[in-house]
Amino acid sequence: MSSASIEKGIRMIREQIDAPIASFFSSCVHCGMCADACHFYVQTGDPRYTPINKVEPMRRIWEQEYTLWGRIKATLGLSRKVNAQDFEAWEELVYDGCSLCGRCSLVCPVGNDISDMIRKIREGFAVAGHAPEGLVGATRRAVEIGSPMGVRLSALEAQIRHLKHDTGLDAPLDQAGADYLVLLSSMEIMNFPEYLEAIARIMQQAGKTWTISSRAFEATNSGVQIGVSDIAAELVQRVVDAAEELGVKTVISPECGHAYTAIRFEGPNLIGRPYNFRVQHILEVLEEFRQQGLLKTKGKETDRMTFHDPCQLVRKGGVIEAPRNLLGMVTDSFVEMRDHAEMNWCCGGGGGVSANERADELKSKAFNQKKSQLDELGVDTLVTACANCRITLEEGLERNDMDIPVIGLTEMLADHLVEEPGKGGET
Amino acid sequence: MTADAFLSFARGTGFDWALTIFVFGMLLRLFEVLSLGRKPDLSEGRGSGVQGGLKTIVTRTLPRAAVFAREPVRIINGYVFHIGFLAVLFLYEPHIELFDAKMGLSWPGLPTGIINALGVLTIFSLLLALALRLTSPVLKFLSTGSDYLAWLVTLLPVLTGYLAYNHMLLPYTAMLAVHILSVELLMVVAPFTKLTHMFSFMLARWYQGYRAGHRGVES
Amino acid sequence: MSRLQDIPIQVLDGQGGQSETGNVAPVLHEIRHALARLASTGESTSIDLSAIPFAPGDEAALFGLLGQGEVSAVVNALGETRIEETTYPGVWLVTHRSPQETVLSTQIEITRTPSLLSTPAEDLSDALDALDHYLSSPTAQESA
Amino acid sequence: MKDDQTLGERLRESGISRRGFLKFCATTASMMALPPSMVPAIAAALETARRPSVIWLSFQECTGCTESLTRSHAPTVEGLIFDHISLDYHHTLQAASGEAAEEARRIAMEENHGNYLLIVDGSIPQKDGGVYSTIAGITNLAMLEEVAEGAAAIVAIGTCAAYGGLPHANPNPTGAASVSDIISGKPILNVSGCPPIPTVITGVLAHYLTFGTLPELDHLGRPKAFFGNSIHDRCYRRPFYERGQFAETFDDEGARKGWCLFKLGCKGPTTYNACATEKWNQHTSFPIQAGHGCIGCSEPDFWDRGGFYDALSVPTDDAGNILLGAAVAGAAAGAAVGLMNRKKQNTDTRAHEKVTVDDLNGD
Repeated sequence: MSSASIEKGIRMIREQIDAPIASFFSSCVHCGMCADACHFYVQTGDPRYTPINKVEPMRRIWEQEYTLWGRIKATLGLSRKVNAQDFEAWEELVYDGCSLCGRCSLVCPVGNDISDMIRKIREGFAVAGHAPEGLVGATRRAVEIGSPMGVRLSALEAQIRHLKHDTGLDAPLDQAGADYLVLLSSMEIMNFPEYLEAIARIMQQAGKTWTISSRAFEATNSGVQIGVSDIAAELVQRVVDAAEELGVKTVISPECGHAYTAIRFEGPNLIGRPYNFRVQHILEVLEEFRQQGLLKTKGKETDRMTFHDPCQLVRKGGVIEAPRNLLGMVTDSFVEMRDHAEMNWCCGGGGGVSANERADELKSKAFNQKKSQLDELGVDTLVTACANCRITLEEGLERNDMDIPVIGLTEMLADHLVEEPGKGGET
Repeated sequence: MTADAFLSFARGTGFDWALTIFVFGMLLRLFEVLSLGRKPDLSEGRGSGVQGGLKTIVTRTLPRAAVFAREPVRIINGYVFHIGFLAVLFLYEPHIELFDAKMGLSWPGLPTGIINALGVLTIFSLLLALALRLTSPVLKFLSTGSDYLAWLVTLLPVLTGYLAYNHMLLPYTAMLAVHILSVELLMVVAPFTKLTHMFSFMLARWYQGYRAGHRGVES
Repeated sequence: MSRLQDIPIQVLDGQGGQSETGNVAPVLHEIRHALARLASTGESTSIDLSAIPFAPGDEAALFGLLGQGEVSAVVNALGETRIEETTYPGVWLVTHRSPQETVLSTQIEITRTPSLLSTPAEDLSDALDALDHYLSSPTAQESA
Repeated sequence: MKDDQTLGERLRESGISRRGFLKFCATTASMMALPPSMVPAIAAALETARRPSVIWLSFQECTGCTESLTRSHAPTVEGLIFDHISLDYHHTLQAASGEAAEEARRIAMEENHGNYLLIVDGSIPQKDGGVYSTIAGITNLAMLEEVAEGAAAIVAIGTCAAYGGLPHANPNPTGAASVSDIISGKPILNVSGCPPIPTVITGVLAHYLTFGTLPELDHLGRPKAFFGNSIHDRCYRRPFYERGQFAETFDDEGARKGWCLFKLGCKGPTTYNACATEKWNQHTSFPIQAGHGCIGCSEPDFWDRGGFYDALSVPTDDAGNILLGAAVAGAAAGAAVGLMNRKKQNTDTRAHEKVTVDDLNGD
């Protein structure tokens, strides 16, 4: 790596440091509690994965650049500048060894938002050329093709045709004035088309109009995952432009964790202005329908099941009650995992880890945390609300020869919808 | 230098210097942090950031059950030396007299016997904290010289206070001087080590709590 | 000039036999141990009360607790010395006074007989001499 | 008076019975703060003790020490002792004056060279050749050096002689010094206090008379028998300290109930003296018993150890200005660093070029 790019990385990290970050570094007492909250540490036993250690280069930059004492120490040669070797050594910790799940932030006794610090240190690593190849590729595809998995509009259109053929329901493209603009993640288009059908059926029952933008159907924001705000802003801008052009009231983020926080909370800050539309996670929309009596179901699942909380929803998005209320409509045999809701353990594939092929081994180790939670419960079915979690979970379960089907909550609800005569379906 | 002169130094010039460095250093650190600023959050809030911030400052004092189950000894020990240290500092009558004389604030104290017992407890708790730091792979890995220095300057006031009160090691006057000096050492070292957390923890909790409150997230 | 009773101070009653400071109990324990020693080995002990930190009233409280026993004696030498056995036999209160009657020292002796009571050996020969002298004198022979 | 008699002989000659001698020994032991078990040893020592010559020099002082001594409560016992020393020079007490007095001193020094006991009260001014205090035209400094030369031992009575005392207090205009600051090579015993407890003065003299040696001393040259414990440790109010019961003002309920005076500035914890047990005025009382905290008068430089009414745990200087100054300086320095940081960030922001995917491969 050239020293110029390292210089760029350091400058970028410097740009990221604000009062909260400085207060976090001022407060850390090296108590090590964050390690106990981290599945990467707990499953590997390697202290390098202690969350606060993952931002050590950022701490040094903060101390040396922004504190008088640190400047004196640096001048006296008592502290070493961050160099290329540091970037080399920390790259794996910053990307492969963190799924930005935010569990460490929640247990830190002094209140350090470590997860946010890692999100920010990635900005520096990315511009310094120290982002993993897999993530760089995904980001390039997101920018150039419009989807990190390289899914093009034609693929979506094909799925819409399937939907029409199978159910007679339509997924209207670019329909101005619709109530909802629905975003999808590439995985839902490629792996879980059931989601699209579920949306169509639920919207029909609720009597709401909705649309998909042909220009911005992708919800995933690779810019946030790799840690490049400029790119993240560009990706958010695409959705904002589409939503404003179509004049929708609400944008629905799909069953995906980081896509939701990216568009819902990071988005306005990335593009530098508030939206003139609402952003809701699909579960929030469904919960609203439930409360308004727009969601009618019949029958209950008989399988013993549990719910995997996507980290971004519970720890960074605040969607905790909705899935439980919705599950209550369709099952009586729901059990909670030992650590659930805001304390749930990550599947291991969030924060860009699943897009980073070289992290596969580490990711599967981290999955053991989830495995032990599931082993304890002995459930028949696992429900979740994030396509990325779903894929990671399916892979992990398969690798461990565990025969537990993973279902998206929206689909499960759609399966129990009361089909009202005269309203859609196969008329 | 006689013990009396030593004590006079500790109570006079020594304290002046220590207080100067402590106040200067802590305010410096505080301003350094705050002056970095924070961009306003433009996203639509689901809850109140202010409420979340205030709430987290308080609630983060208690551990999450899930983590407590993994590290009960370390967490309980953390409480013991924090509470012990603060009780000895703020509830021992001669200490209260200091705050009363210098700040005009006073409150009821605890009987000396209880303070003495708390002092012993705190000393053992700090020793255990060091043992844990030296044996736990994570703590050992994270710890720097500064961490051990912070530990030492925290232990010394409690230890020397105990020795002075119980007439151990040195004659009382000399030990009292050593005790006051050890507190001054703590005051001098605090702004330049992790001991800044004594104030900054509130800022850190506030910032995380604010963000969580804004997003309507538990914190 | 105000009189003593005009000064707004409260004089604590020292005769109550109650000690707020709790300084009396340790002395009683010391006496008890000395008494046990005396009973088992015959060793005497003397406790100098001027070395004990007493509050006003403590000393009176201690004396009240010890009480007065069967024996009380006065030795007239270099001022008056009162020797009194307390209600606990073997525990004696010895008060040395100067000719001006100020208290020089107060001691509690734990012994069978306080040493000041028994006659010094040298005095015996002096007494013998004195008595012999008298018996050999004309007055004595006359009265015989 | 025959000078070759022992003290024992002398006492019996003055008509004291054997029981009286025993009583004398018992009260002397009590006075010397020796355990009653030492009485036989005292009796034996008195039988052989000789009558020493004593020269008492009063320098820069207030005569409080002599006042204290002459008001000692047991004239019989101390009287007996003083009857049996030869106090050859004490310019406050002696009848002779002027040249006669100085002559008496010279004679005593010559006759008892190497054997007399020198007692000093008051500090010795050293500045400007010691001109600030003279006796018969001789500076205290010169007189001390002259008399000390032939002394067997020196007893410094009072805090002035022992440690400089009040004259030595900041700014010490006369350059006052203690005996031990000036004299070396002689056994020096300090009986500190302002003034010292009379029984302690006589107790120390009794010890010297009886045993012919100085008692065991602490690190400040004071007899351990009297100065071995702090006032606080032997104070009858100590239990209140332990219970956390303090008088907050001189007329509150705590003060009336006789609670601990620590908060009212009592220096008992760092003061070593026998006041709490020996007490004053015939074992009647001592300052703390009278409701006033100890001011620490038996410790070096007690005048310069902070306010008498400031608790020991309270720093001696007024912290207000320091606090304000440090706070302002800290805030200013913080703000300055903050400005520099802001500048750096602005520069960084200006230098920020929009990151594109092509920047991510790092080359």
